[in-house]
Amino acid sequence: MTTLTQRVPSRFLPVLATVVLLVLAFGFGSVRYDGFASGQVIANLFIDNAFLIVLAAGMTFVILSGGIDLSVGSVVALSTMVTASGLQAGWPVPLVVLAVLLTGSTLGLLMGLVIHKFDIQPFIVTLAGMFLARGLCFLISVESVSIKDRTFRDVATTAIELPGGVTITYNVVIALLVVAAAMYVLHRTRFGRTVYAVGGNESSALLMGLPTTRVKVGVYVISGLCSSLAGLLFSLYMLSGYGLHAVGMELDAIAAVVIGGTLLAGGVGYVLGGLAGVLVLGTIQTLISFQGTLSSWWTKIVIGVLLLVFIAVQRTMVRR
Amino acid sequence: SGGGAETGSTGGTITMGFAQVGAESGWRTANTKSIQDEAKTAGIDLKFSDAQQKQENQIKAIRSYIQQKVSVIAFSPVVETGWDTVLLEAKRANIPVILTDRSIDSDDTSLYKTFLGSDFVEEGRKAGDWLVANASGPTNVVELQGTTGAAPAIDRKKGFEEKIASKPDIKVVASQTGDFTRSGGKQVMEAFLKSQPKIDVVYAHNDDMGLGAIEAIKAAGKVPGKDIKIITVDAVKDGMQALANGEINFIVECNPLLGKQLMELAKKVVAGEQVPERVVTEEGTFTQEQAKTVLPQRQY
Amino acid sequence: MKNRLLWPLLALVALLLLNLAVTPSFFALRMQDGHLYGGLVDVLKNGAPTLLIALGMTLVIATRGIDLSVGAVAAIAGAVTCVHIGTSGSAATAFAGMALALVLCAVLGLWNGFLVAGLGIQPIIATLVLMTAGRGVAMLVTEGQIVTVNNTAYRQVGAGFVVLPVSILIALLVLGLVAFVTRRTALGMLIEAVGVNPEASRLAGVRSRTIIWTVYVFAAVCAGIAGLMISSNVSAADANNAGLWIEMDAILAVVIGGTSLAGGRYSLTGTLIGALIIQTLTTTVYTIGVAPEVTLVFKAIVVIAVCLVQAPKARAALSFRKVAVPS
Amino acid sequence: MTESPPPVVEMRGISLAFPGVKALQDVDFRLFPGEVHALMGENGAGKSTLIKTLTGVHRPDAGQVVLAGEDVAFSSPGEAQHAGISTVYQEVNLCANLTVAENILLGREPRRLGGIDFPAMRRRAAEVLARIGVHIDPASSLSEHPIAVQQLVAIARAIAVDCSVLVLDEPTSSLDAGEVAELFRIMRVLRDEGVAILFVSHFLDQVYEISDRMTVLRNGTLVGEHLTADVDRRTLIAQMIGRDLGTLEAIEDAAEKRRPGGPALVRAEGLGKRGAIEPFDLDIRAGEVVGLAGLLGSGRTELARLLFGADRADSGRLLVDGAPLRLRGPRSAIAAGIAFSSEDRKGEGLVADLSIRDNLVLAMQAARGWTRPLPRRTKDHLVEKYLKALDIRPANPDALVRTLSGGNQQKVLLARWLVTEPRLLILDEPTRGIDIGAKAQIQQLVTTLAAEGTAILFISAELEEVVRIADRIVVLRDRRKIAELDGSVTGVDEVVELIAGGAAPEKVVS
Ligand SMILES: Nc1ncnc2c1ncn2[C@@H]1O[C@H](COP(=O)(O)OP(=O)(O)OP(=O)(O)O)[C@@H](O)[C@H]1O
Ligand SMILES: Nc1ncnc2c1ncn2[C@@H]1O[C@H](COP(=O)(O)OP(=O)(O)OP(=O)(O)O)[C@@H](O)[C@H]1O
Ligand SMILES: [Mg+2]
Ligand SMILES: [Mg+2]
Repeated sequence: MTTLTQRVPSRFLPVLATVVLLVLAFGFGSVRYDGFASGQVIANLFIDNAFLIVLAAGMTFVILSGGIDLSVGSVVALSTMVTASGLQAGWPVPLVVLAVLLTGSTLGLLMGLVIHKFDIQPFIVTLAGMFLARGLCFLISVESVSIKDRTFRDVATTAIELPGGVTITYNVVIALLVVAAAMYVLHRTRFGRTVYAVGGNESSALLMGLPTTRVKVGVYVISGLCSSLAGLLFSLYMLSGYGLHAVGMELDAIAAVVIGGTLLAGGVGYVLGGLAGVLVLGTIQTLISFQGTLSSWWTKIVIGVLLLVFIAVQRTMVRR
Repeated sequence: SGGGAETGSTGGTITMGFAQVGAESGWRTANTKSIQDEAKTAGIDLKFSDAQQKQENQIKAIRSYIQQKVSVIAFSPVVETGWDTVLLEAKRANIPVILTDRSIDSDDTSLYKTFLGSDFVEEGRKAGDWLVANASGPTNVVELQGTTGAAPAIDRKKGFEEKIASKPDIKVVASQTGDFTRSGGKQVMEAFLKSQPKIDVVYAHNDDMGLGAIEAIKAAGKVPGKDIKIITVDAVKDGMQALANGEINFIVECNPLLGKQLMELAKKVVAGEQVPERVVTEEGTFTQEQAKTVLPQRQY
Repeated sequence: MKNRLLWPLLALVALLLLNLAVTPSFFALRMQDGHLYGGLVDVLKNGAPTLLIALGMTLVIATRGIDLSVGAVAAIAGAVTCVHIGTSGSAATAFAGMALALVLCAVLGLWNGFLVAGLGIQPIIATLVLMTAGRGVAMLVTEGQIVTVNNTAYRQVGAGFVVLPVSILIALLVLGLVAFVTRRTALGMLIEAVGVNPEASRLAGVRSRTIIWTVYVFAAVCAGIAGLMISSNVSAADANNAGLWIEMDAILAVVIGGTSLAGGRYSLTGTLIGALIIQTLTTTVYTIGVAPEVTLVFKAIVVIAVCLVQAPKARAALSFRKVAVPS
Repeated sequence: MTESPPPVVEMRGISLAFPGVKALQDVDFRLFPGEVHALMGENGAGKSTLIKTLTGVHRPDAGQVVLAGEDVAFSSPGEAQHAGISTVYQEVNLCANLTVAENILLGREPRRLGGIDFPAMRRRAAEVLARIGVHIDPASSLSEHPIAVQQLVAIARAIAVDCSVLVLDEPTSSLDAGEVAELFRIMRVLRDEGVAILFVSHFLDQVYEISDRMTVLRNGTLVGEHLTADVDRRTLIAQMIGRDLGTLEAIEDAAEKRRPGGPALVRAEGLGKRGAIEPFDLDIRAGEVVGLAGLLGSGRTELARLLFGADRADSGRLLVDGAPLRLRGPRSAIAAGIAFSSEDRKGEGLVADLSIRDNLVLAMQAARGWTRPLPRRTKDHLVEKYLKALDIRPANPDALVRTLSGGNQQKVLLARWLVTEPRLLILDEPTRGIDIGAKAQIQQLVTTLAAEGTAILFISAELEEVVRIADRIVVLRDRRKIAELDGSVTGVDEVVELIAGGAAPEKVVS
């Protein structure tokens, strides 16, 4: 690991360590389980977690700026609900998509404004946002609503063939595009760099004359937008809208981002880290389902233990 | 993608992939245990996964079963909707699917072979029937709902309301969610006892909430089962005990022991035999007297 | 400081008055067999577990940490005790079970402290490990069943009365104890120092690791006691549902009480008020008969309203006051 | 010079009160283009507050700000910047998690195809840094650099744009003579280009060297505005402190060289840390003041941190009273009677959100452990004693340290260590940002402590100060100890030569 430490700047180490761990985990799975060592298993990791990848990308912005967004899971649920009921009511697909994205960003904007203007801790505001979004789901309908729209179904079920017989869905493509866009914004634009600055030291950023207001509100808009986009992907994945969808998913998103080496205190981290974090969570789940003999409680224990192994090993690798 | 139905059977033994919802209640645990035990008895190789109450996890598990080429997939859908994509994949891979516990909402009935399970609306109706038959005079009912949005909660409410609509004397004066838990039931009941001047009947969507309500009623100095009558659904052991003790008045059974029937169906389905599209589990209702007689033999 | 708590307190009073408006008997207290009954007593009683956990959480948050595992730890405490008691009705067994559970919780706290202070893992994921695995452990202990016990001694913890419900007394006792220990010794100041500026504290010779370790153990023990209350209240251990999402309520209570998630200065009284606000909100939903499908929207609105009322900036926006930038 | 152009900045009747403190009362201030204007006053006089009122950090309670003839009321520092006011605030206010280049250019970065052009940005940053004589990698992270370099980066940020007003709030507090000269050179160039420069410093020499005009504040009120040439130091000081100077001078003469004998209290043998400082030997005796001299980055701070155990040494050993001491961290050093007051008071020194009282007793309390709280009375007594001894203002023990002026914060930090009555007191830039009255006071304090038997390691960028109070001077260059000068040193020049590496180094090598 010493040679690694010397060649790679230390700030990339957490991400790199995670990637190395993922490779190791896959090696382990391939040796242990039949059918594990296939491209499709890796593809499924992306297919099954596309929405989480998008959520993590949005969450990265918020956490980097030193905030937190607990509303994302509920916004995903709300988005599925709006999608499903909109389609049921016969709205055209583009209108539905627009409505969903608009709902998410507006919610994000409102939360951002409250956080910034009134100087209330993001935790409470987004928790209220979480209640609100889920509450709105139930106001639309307590029951789940099926998506029967043809276009939607076609997009959802279309498989994109990759070399080697591996198939992925449009969801994966969209998720990866979002990651690329997020990377671009965070690393190549003033807005992105200001996000880091605000997370590193907000009062300094303000004194440096940076547009902190725009950033502090903007990250919640981005997170809201990403959540609603993730909600659309989730609708494609589930083909239904339901108020109890994505319960606790905010925690998965936060965990993924933090596992990927982003500091919860803000200012340090990468979008790719979030992606790696999602893959870690996904891999843990895949390993467990391939094991297939764990009782409900052992499932929980093993998830915890694997999580621990990942972060502890990552930690020691980073420490040198 | 090609391949026949026989791809799944590895060396004659049947492999079943079962995607359970979670272990959120005693009922669910009994359900899981029954399936695991019966699989062993039937010589079926069971791959079990617990979705931790998340539909997406169930989907992931089913997808991984397809990847592992099991011979048959069974699962209890958390929700009716949202299964088409993954079931289509199963169908393409020629893996038969059995639904347990609850059906799915899909236009394409070819996605699954059969559905084995209870009818939640019917359970609500049974509870309603009993109340209609046993209520005299104006009756104020408070309802302890299950988790908001959860299918059993919606259906048990629906079935119950359907029946009591026939009798205008019976009124649901308050209805609140107790999240299917004892603490939830107790807390909500405490509040009801303060805010409602007159409560005659508690209708709880499961035994646990009913048991919580009993605690609250006792603490308020009233006698459960006498001053306030209690109807619940499930018939788990603690509930039956309370019924036998006279603290609950009526329980609608919701049978978790589907294991045996499931394994039989699985064998038939894998063998390519014809199975009925809908298999209803044997479920009854219990009054206090019946509870006393069956209690010793209850296994869950 | 006093002034800072005035607004949350007003919010609490407003919520209580809302209850009074809907249920005129809400404030009524009545003695029955030497037990005090009433709406307010219920609020306190049902809020006791959240309050206890929030107390532990306050100290953890003051050190810039967070503990997500408290719900799982609470479940473990209940599970271990109930399984230990089994069918026994003896008080000795009950106490042994509770002692066993609390010792175990302390060990779990040590574990969290080890991950955070020893390995330097970020608190949120360090405790996420136990949040996930802990519930599994609790279910392992109960084998996924709801374990019902029938033990009068154990019942006392969550449902007993010594004029007031025992759980209230326990929660207030712990509150008093924490207040005394942190404010009368130097612990409180050192905790705040570590939370505000860990590096400066280290250079001033503060044993930050020991302190971080201590708060996690304390949080776990508080969670354990809360777990006992929750399980004793219904005389059963529900490994899956006991204390589910209570960590969120606890954190919310702490934050409403004015303690910043960024660490540093904390207020136990604030946490008390925060916990009461949350419990009153829940009770309000039940008493005024908010339909379940509207409950969440209602809660969202109340939470935001409470925060706006107490945010100095929101009030300043109404009356024109200058706003100083923190530097 | 007096009447020709209209002022570019005019502040009229500015008042601002914080809870419990009237920071500014009816202050007028004018700044003309093409001048360097010094803002003078004691610690807590309101200089920084006036500046922050100008740049939109604080909104004044009363009064108006006129910029280039127009009324302005900036609501954020960003707006002020857009209006052409470039500012270096007193504490380093940059983002340690970003690179040096980003800290200099963020907000006005060169772009290409809509995105930031990083190569161009680094090039541009390097140019700006070169202008003030700093040669560091613009792509390195700011956190890797010591506080003085960070201060230079902040200055670079301020001069990286064209501005009509440049505000420098104690930019030289961590800089040594070379850097200061570079800065002044730039300031002169800018002034000649017509930029109006507002300059704050507690170094009178610097003020007299660079400024054309000065405004004096005392206790938040305006005392007067003068041309620098019109006031002599004596008058200026009298205006700032509101009384006569006599006492101060007496103190300055009091420092006399002593050469205490006896065994070493603390001895370093081959102590070193790779990349920070090469192995060195050092003896410090009880009652002795040892000065550390060297250029910025020569390793003075590193040396001090090793002695204190703030960093772990990878070679050599430390002996206290002749017995080896294993330093496992600051705690073991403190237990052995060593105290270290860091140069970075914001990052490593004070706990900003705690009160003056808590900050004062923090080290002592930490040493006692949490179970043995200082009795209330002892605490009050200590706090009262040091508030008075160091003249900390406001003398309210419950005030949050965050709200103190820079100089007063420094005094609190110093007091924290004095409270512990250490045997070896390491002072890294203890007079940073402290006004001249307080500086004399602290120098006297050091002398008194030494006379009472405390050993002191004194680090200061101000060489005169080191030479004046040190009994012995250790000279560092390029992270290496190159010489040790005994009490016979009289002038600064001798040391400067050594530091600069011009003269033959080994004069009095230990
Ligand atoms: N945010 C604040 N809250 C409360 N009081 C403050 C705040 N900022 C400054 N003060 C007070 O205002 C007064 C003026 O402080 P200021 O920082 O302007 O002094 P200064 O002249 O810059 O001193 P120094 O030379 O030490 O930097 C001080 O008494 C200080 O305690
Ligand atoms: N002018 C400079 N150019 C490049 N690097 C510098 C310069 N000044 C300082 N450094 C950096 O300073 C660091 C060593 O600083 P150290 O804190 O030991 O110095 P010091 O002698 O204590 O100086 P200071 O007066 O700032 O306390 C190194 O990281 C070095 O890269
Ligand atoms: Mg100042
Ligand atoms: Mg230094």
